[in-house]
Amino acid sequence: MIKAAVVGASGYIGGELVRLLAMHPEVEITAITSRRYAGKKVHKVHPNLRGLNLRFTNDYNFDADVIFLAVPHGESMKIIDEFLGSAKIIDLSADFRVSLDLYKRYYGEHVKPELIDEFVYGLPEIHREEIKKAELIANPGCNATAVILALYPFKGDVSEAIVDLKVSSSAGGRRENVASIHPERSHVVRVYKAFHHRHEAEVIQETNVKAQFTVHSVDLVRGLLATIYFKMETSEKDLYKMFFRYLKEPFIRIVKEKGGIQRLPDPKYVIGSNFVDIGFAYDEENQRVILFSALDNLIKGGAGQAVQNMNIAFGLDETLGLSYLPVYPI
Amino acid sequence: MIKAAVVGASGYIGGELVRLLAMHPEVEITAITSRRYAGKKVHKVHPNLRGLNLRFTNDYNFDADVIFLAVPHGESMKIIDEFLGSAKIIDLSADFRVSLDLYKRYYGEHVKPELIDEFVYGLPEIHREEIKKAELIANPGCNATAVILALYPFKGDVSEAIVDLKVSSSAGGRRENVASIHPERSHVVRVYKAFHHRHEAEVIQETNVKAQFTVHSVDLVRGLLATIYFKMETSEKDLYKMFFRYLKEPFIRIVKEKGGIQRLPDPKYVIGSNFVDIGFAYDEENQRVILFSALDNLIKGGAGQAVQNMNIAFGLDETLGLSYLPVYPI
Amino acid sequence: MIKAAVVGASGYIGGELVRLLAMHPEVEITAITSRRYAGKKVHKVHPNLRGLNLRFTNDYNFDADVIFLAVPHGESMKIIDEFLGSAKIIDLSADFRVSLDLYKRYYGEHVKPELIDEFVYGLPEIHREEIKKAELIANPGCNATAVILALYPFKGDVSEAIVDLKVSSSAGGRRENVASIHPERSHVVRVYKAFHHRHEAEVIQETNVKAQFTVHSVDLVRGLLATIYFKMETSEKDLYKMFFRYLKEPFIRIVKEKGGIQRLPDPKYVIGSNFVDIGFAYDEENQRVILFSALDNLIKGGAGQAVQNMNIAFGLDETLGLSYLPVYPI
Amino acid sequence: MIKAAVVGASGYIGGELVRLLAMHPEVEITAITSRRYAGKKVHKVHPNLRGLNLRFTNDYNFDADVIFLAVPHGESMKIIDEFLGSAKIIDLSADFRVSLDLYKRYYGEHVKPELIDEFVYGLPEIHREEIKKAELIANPGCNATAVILALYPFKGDVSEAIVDLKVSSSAGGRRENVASIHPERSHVVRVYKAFHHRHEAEVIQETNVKAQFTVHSVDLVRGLLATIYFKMETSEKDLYKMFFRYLKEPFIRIVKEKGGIQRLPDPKYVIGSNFVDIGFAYDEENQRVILFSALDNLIKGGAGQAVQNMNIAFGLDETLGLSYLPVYPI
Amino acid sequence: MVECPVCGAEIEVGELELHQIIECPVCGAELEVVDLDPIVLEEVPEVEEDWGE
Amino acid sequence: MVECPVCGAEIEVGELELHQIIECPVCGAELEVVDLDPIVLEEVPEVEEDWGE
Ligand SMILES: NC(=O)c1ccc[n+]([C@@H]2O[C@H](COP(=O)([O-])OP(=O)(O)OC[C@H]3O[C@@H](n4cnc5c(N)ncnc54)[C@H](OP(=O)(O)O)[C@@H]3O)[C@@H](O)[C@H]2O)c1
Ligand SMILES: NC(=O)c1ccc[n+]([C@@H]2O[C@H](COP(=O)([O-])OP(=O)(O)OC[C@H]3O[C@@H](n4cnc5c(N)ncnc54)[C@H](OP(=O)(O)O)[C@@H]3O)[C@@H](O)[C@H]2O)c1
Ligand SMILES: NC(=O)c1ccc[n+]([C@@H]2O[C@H](COP(=O)([O-])OP(=O)(O)OC[C@H]3O[C@@H](n4cnc5c(N)ncnc54)[C@H](OP(=O)(O)O)[C@@H]3O)[C@@H](O)[C@H]2O)c1
Ligand SMILES: NC(=O)c1ccc[n+]([C@@H]2O[C@H](COP(=O)([O-])OP(=O)(O)OC[C@H]3O[C@@H](n4cnc5c(N)ncnc54)[C@H](OP(=O)(O)O)[C@@H]3O)[C@@H](O)[C@H]2O)c1
Ligand SMILES: [Zn+2]
Ligand SMILES: [Zn+2]
Repeated sequence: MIKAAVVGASGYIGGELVRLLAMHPEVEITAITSRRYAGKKVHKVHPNLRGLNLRFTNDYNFDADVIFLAVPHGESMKIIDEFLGSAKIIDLSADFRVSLDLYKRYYGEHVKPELIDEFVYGLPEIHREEIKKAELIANPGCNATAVILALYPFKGDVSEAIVDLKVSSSAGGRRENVASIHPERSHVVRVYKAFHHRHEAEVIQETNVKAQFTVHSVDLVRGLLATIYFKMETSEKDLYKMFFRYLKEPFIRIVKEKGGIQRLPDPKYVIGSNFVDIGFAYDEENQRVILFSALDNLIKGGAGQAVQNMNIAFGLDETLGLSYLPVYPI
Repeated sequence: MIKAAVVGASGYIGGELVRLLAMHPEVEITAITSRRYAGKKVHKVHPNLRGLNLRFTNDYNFDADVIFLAVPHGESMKIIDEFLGSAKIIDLSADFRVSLDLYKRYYGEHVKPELIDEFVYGLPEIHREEIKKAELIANPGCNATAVILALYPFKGDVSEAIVDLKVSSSAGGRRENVASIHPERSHVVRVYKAFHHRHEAEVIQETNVKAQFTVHSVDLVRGLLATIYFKMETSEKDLYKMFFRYLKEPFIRIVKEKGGIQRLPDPKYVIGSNFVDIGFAYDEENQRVILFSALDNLIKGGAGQAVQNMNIAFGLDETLGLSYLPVYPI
Repeated sequence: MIKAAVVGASGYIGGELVRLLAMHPEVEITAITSRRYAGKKVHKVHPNLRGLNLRFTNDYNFDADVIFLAVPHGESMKIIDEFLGSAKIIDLSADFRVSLDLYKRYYGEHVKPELIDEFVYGLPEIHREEIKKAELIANPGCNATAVILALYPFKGDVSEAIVDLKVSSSAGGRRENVASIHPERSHVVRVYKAFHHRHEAEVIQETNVKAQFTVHSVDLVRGLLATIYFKMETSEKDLYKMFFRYLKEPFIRIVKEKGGIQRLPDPKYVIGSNFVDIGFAYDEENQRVILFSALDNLIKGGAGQAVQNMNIAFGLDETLGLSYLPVYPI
Repeated sequence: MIKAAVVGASGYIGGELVRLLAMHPEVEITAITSRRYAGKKVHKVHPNLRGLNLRFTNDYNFDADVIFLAVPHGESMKIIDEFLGSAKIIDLSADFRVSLDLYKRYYGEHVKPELIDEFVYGLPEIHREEIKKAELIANPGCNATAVILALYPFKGDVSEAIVDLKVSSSAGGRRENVASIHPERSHVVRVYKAFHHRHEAEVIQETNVKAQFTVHSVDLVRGLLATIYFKMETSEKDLYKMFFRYLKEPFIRIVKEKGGIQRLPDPKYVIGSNFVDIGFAYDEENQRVILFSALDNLIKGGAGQAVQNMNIAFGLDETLGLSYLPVYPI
Repeated sequence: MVECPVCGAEIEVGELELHQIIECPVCGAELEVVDLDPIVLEEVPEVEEDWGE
Repeated sequence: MVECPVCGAEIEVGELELHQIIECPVCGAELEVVDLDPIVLEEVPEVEEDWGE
């Protein structure tokens, strides 16, 4: 059994990690941390987890083979020294995902620049071999995962793209904020970020595509859809071929139907699972490729991918504890 | 033109008052107050009101014929001295709705007990004549309005009832709270209060029915439905007759259809209007009367009813500025 | 491996059965039927199931150890002869749940009255021993499951109760109907049935309580909450004791917190799982007991319970393939 | 008083027309038609309109100064002969909006090609003068209105654009369809049309911009947001200037805030009103202009705009019966 | 064995100290040891949050 | 081995009959055998449902 600790377990990513790890056949959870809820049972924050015999702690003196850092970006780099060396670390924040250069352009100053290069970017479909040997893994962002996996087959062929994102409220974390209360946040199509969204940095790094993100908050609790536009002379058939590389990937599904009502990816079809669904269309008249990429931001966009990375880094079957079919309708 | 001021205009009731008063043909808004947003334009808080040339102030030195207090309960009684005597006051909080006795039982200590008796309970369908002459009006609670209007025809005949309420998030006001953020508050049927809800006090006072409220938060931004149960030997026909008294009421609609999908009241059919829809069913086998009462908590349950009270108190046509048909579908 | 067939697999219960059975370690799905979609892949109807290599058929000539009938009520009894004797049958419709007497009172004429007594009522927490030996199992209704499990401890002590239900849209099945289209069915608190709802029959049969159901459709896709009211002289402590009997039940959780925001059951906390959450409150002043019971109508209210019954009837661990923690937030 | 008839009054646009016309101070409704509901009261279909004394008819022999055709596209041209000459006609379908050429490219065969040129395209902000004299008015599509008004200032300067649309369910009309039932249509970001959406035709005609529409269905009942992308060397300041032309327009609001949570247009801020909110951003790094345009599809996108056209065509104040402030929060 | 004052369950307890907080394994209530001879447990009060609806 | 006309994948096929419908294992398209010598596959047309938005 792998001993796992979750730091920042009172947040949404933390809660999802606890849920997935508690059901994982090869994992034993040894610690879950929270400053605000230290001493409380896990179900006081995550009512779904009632029945698990786990209590939050704020004592970092735990015994673990792997430590998940599920704290806000900017916080991981402040606390990471506490954990370095004692276990493999999978960081879910943005602190160690991109080069120092890109970090400065999109985030600002970094307090642990020397550590950045020691991290592997934890996108298994692209960096599986490095992850196998990694001690420090930077788990990708949810938007970034969706966009990179869709664009990666075009790496080298495409230099810029427009990315129109529709994202759910859980992506904002379990935090008080008047903009997030139900009367304000329901029934919106709110422009969260008109351009220069931070996840662009990961896309540039992994695909060399200068992606311009426009992020809209929509009335979903989970899930996101990325719609990606770029010019290219191609054909539907050639687009199919671009995605053949994913045929063996356990968590990528190509969604492209001719008929019916559900022809292309929709976050509704992946909720509760580690799948990312990718689809495409070719507008011949405008020579424009349109890609669609949908995932559950808390699973393939966060906790699920982190567990996938753990499986790989510990030599387990990559899909262990992750083979859940999406819950539908929901 | 009546000069009107709204104290607590940055809240949901305050915002709805500004919306209704701005469209009212006989009203001019002279002041809207907020401490947090003093100096800001009204649309910084209420984006629907963009275009109105109004700015929040925290200066209570304004010129008004009527002052609406739209502050939280407990706050009205603290600040009311500032306004007494200068204008008619319509208080939307719970501070002056019920007798001192009931207040103590349901709320606790009162800091202005001597004022309570000077207030008229502003439910026009029951207290119209007193409202005409009133200087101080206590506007009813949203749940209370729905329940009292449904139960009032049974006053004297019924001594206790179960009231199962389904309420929307705007009833909680525009306040930060982790329980109210979108991921937590969406898709719930959450027991907000299992029994002894404060609005019971108003029902007891106005109908002599010992109503036991069980309040559930549901996934609505606006509106509420009260389902009311009590034992009674009667018949559908007699129930119809009980409600004849409301035939001339401009804002009460009796909803009872034999067929179709929309046979009984639903908050969905009154949103954006000052209507309260009331319906009933009689379960002969169990000799149980079931009443249904639906309204828009921010209008007939709050700001609309306050404007109705203003109309009456200033001798205007009671429906002025309030004859909006509900927006549907929504 | 148990060979399982799902008849009516294009519906919501059918889809959920396929999802659960596909992940069940001891089951192999040998047939899924649909008349409308015969020949189509399962994901044409259930887009979550993309990746499963299953196709609908309308040929009933399949090889199965257990057959799940997930067809509308009234249809099971018409087609059951096709399957009798060939396998254990778990019927999810209402056709064989109650005695002929109750059936006539709540549904009307029955075309297979002689079969009713051969069915075991498949509520494991009450009929576990009979289910072990059963060939024919009538799976309970979703509302009935929630209400019976909450009321069962009071059997003999309580003779009547009011049941106020809040139910989701998936309970209506995957059927076209203008009342069910999104603009009409969103944001409702619609009185679906004012009284004499059919599931009362099961409650009467199992608990001897004359329950009066008032069913409201709310804006949920999955899940339901039953709020149950009855008079009783008791205390909170005694109510706790009533529920001790469920302490060892794997799928019942008692939810009753003093503090926090999530003190009592909410369907939001059980979605995606086979749990039923039960809570209670005691209004001493009115001597009224209030019970709350929440479940996922497609799982513990349908497909999950059917799998639980299958596990018991085939001598497997009752929780096999059902130990999923709820997905939250959702 | 203008006598008005609504053909197709049982649909969503028809219902909204009845609502707006019933509150219009200069209009008397003389007929509302429906084939399915002939003889029924209006509230059997539109429960919000309970209290209006109107009944559906299928008799076209009515007396009207203006006739609104609110029937599906393809149907208007089939039935228009019944009404020609008897009154001004405002057609809300797509049948007479675009040139025969464009019609053929986007829709197919036309059965009344000779009438097309007699229609004025009813977008007041662009064609006000022609509308004043018009007998036949083709009311624009909801998506088209949002996009044209945003792009019109760039006419001549921009030749192509990407338009990413997020639309609500009421845009699909009050029609049964398994894709539209609540369990399927809730919580989606569904690609309704990947490219070549029909409303592109109107945009091309009115702005000369080759717009490529990608239309997503989102979980809203009302409202839409268009996000529009194109390359241009410009600056924020110059963009402001482009929109100066709209300063006097009563129903266009420019939404562009520096701070706060509501910086750019969101359909949530216009629901229940005839406003279209337009905003913009300039991504200097990528030299890309991003426009945002939000409206209520049933009002400015349909019935409200039709009433605006009627006001103009009958020489009334253009805003009469349309000055409703949006309902918020909702 | 002590009775939980909230749910009435018989709880097995080890050595207790005065003012120690223990949790009832059945109902989850937090209980304070307010007397030792004999053992008396009292529920630790917790506030119902009110989010205002 | 025949090429799928939709996605370009090389599909292994057994004995085929004229007008037989097969499914491409890669893209899921339904393909009709419109000629046998050499084998020619054509996509079976399917309608995009339009729910009107
Ligand atoms: N939400 C998503 O969809 C998503 C997807 C992918 C990645 N991520 C990333 O995952 C991380 C967590 O996101 P979230 O959405 O779960 O946020 P969240 O709900 O706000 O949770 C943050 C957690 O971090 C803890 N925390 C905050 N500051 C801390 C500190 N200085 N030391 C220790 N613990 C601290 C908080 O616990 P206490 O305050 O109780 O101690 C809380 O448990 C972020 O970096 C985010 O960018 C999020
Ligand atoms: N929401 C409903 O459905 C509803 C229905 C009927 C009645 N009511 C009652 O109406 C009142 C307002 O409710 P709401 O939902 O609008 O609440 P809300 O959104 O929280 O707004 C409260 C308002 O009061 C102001 N305020 C708070 N304390 C104040 C003080 N001491 N002095 C001056 N201003 C103060 C706040 O403004 P700043 O902090 O910016 O100054 C804010 O504008 C409450 O009494 C409520 O019970 C509400
Ligand atoms: N939905 C719930 O929450 C829930 C919970 C507990 C129990 N149930 C019960 O479960 C059953 C199924 O409910 P549902 O919600 O899944 O309904 P549904 O979505 O309407 O599905 C009904 C299924 O039955 C098939 N069917 C209908 N008539 C048939 C016939 N004569 N012969 C063979 N197949 C037939 C349909 O398939 P084709 O038309 O494609 O052949 C479809 O697959 C009902 O009896 C319901 O009362 C439902
Ligand atoms: N929904 C929107 O957001 C929107 C916005 C702008 C424009 N539009 C356009 O407005 C029109 C109506 O849209 P909708 O959404 O209201 O559609 P809808 O809800 O489906 O209503 C269509 C109406 O047309 C009637 N009708 C259908 N065929 C007819 C025929 N041959 N003769 C007479 N009446 C007929 C129907 O009534 P009976 O079947 O009862 O007779 C019904 O009242 C469409 O052309 C649409 O493109 C819609
Ligand atoms: Zn206890
Ligand atoms: Zn293929």
